[in-house]
Amino acid sequence: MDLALVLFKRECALVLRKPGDALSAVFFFVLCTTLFALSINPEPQLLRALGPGALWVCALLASLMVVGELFESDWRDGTLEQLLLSPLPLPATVATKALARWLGSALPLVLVSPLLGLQFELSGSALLLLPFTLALGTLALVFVGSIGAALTLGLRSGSMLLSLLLLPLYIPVLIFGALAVAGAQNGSGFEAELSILAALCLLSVFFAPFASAACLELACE
Amino acid sequence: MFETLDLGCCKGRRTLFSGLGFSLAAGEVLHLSGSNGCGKTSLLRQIAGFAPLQSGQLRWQGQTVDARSLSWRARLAWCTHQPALKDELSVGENIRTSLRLAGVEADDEAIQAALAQWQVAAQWPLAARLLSQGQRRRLALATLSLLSRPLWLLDEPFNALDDAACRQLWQAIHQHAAAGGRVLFTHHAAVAGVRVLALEDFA
Amino acid sequence: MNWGSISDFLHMGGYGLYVWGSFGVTLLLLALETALLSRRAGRVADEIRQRTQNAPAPLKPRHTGQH
Amino acid sequence: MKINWFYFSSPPRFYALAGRLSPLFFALALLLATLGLYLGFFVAPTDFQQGEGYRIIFVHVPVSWMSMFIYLVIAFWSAMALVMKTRISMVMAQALVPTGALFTFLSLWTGALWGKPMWGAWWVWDARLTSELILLFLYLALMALRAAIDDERRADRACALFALVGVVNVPVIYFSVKWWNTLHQGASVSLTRAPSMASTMLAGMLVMALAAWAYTIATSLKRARTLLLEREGDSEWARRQLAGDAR
Repeated sequence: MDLALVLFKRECALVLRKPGDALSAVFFFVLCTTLFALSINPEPQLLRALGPGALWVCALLASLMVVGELFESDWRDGTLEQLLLSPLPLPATVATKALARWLGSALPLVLVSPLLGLQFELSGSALLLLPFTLALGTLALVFVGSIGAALTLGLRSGSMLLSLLLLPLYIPVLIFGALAVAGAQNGSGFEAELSILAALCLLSVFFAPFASAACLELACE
Repeated sequence: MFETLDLGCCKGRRTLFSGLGFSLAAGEVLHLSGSNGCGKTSLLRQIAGFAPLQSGQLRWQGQTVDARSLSWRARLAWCTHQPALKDELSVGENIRTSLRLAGVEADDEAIQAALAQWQVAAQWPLAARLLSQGQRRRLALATLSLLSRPLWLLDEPFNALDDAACRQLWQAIHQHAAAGGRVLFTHHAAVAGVRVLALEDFA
Repeated sequence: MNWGSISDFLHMGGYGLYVWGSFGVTLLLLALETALLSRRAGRVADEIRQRTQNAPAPLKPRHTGQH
Repeated sequence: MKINWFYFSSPPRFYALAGRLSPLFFALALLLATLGLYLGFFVAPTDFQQGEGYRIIFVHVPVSWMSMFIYLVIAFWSAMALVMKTRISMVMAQALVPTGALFTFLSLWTGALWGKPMWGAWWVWDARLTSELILLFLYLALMALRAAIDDERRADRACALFALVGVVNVPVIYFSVKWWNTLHQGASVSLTRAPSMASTMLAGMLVMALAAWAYTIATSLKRARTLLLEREGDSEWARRQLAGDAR
């Protein structure tokens, strides 16, 4: 636990020293949603109908960016090998890194999302719900994504491959996230979707680190 | 006693070495020699448990060990040309974190003293990205002595080191051995006064 | 028997394009897979035979702790 | 009698066995397909609702079943490969992927050709169709992952791990798309309405499904043989085997 805290502090320090890297996903998210809104006919009805889906797709693509660099620098500078020799079990290492990365890159995205929701003229309840679904969803995406990041570590055309590997795995989160927001938007209820999203999030936070740890061991051979 | 029995390594269709075995008593230093691509690094990586053993086994004090277990890895200090430094952090932060992640609680004075031996103590507050290649190597090697792990695995440790640093490394290796540690290092050239294991003998 | 004539059979009650499109493409792709597979198998075997002739001494087989 | 489950996991024995079985299954596939097509086109009556267009199910349903089943088999062999570390399991998992991807593509293709006249659209976002499409992505991802990794051992294990992660996800994906779909479209149109099917239709479909099985077994065994040769072509057994084949 102590060791995890040390690692967590280091990861946070790295994010704070180079905020630009961590925030690039947020910039991407903001840019992408704005372009989306611009490309659609600015009719409120249409914007409201497309908003939840568009916001969620942009968040998903942004979290793909978040995940891409998760282990890359550690792998390049030899830190990963030292982490393998650390008494901290590898799944815990993965979980700590993913959590720190989520805090650094995805949480800002979650925080700005209500503002972007305004662009799509989302209703008040949908605006309130959006950051919650995104928080749960991006957490799941980052943890599931850590598997893909570990699998593609050090490979040619890694980022292309990463999206091919991860997009199928991301679909359930996307569907329930967007549905919950849309449900709040048109008043048809969102509790069921939100609980499923929470379940997906818990499952991936719990199980994904073990899978990623196995993939990381493989990448370090 | 640390022993390896019948280790082997195949890369694709080529057998790099097979039937390789040696033993290393406490206080012993072993030089793995061989030309480029003969499997020195592969052997070290197998012993460190990064790559799986393709055959044979490792034994520590007579007991077979699982090279992928945490308990085995807790005995190893590993040093390659990658110094595992984070550019964004200062030298002090880097060393402190890597020691703590390795499970070592060292106070700043002890770290400073070790760095002074390697003539990088003055760099303590600097960001790691400002260091030269040689200074990075020195930092990585200085960390080794602080780790207090019984088996050192060093992959080409003399590369990119100047004469003074080479002498310092020898001193560190002998100190570690004198304290009952074991050192296993690879080097392409011959080294005087150290037991040698030529990988070509097992090709 | 469902069909009065060959043209009846091909016409498939107006669904000819769809039915034959499905069956045709399936047949074509499966045949293609089989053909490609045979070619690859032949090529691999040839390569190995060639190597064997060039270097008659076989390398030591290594079964490395796996079945 | 004690059964040695690993008897055929030795590459030379497997190679020989696969060499004998593969042509057999090819012949069986041909036979069954002929019978199935005869049943499908000449014995099964015209559907009173869908006319002759329904005959697409004789190819669509078997390839769809097969596409999903093959993924499960790949996951099974992957788990075997990771747990037992048998080389044959990995080769089998690898050998099945292209055939599975092909069947998945065919399932989508024939599904579209069936959907156009029946639903008036090449594609609808039905749970099954969507899951099938995602399954195709999973197959493509598996192939791309293997192609991207040079080291064979790492490729094997990476693909095995990904296949297992994927197999956990497939039901989740199916369930989530179904949920999404029912919210958006109401009940979807059913492609296979078993209760209303004539027994000859069912028989034709089952025979065609068996043909797809036989074809898959034949192809995967043959591909596994080739892969085995590519991997271990320089070993003694492969040379002996090839010398024997040439004679």
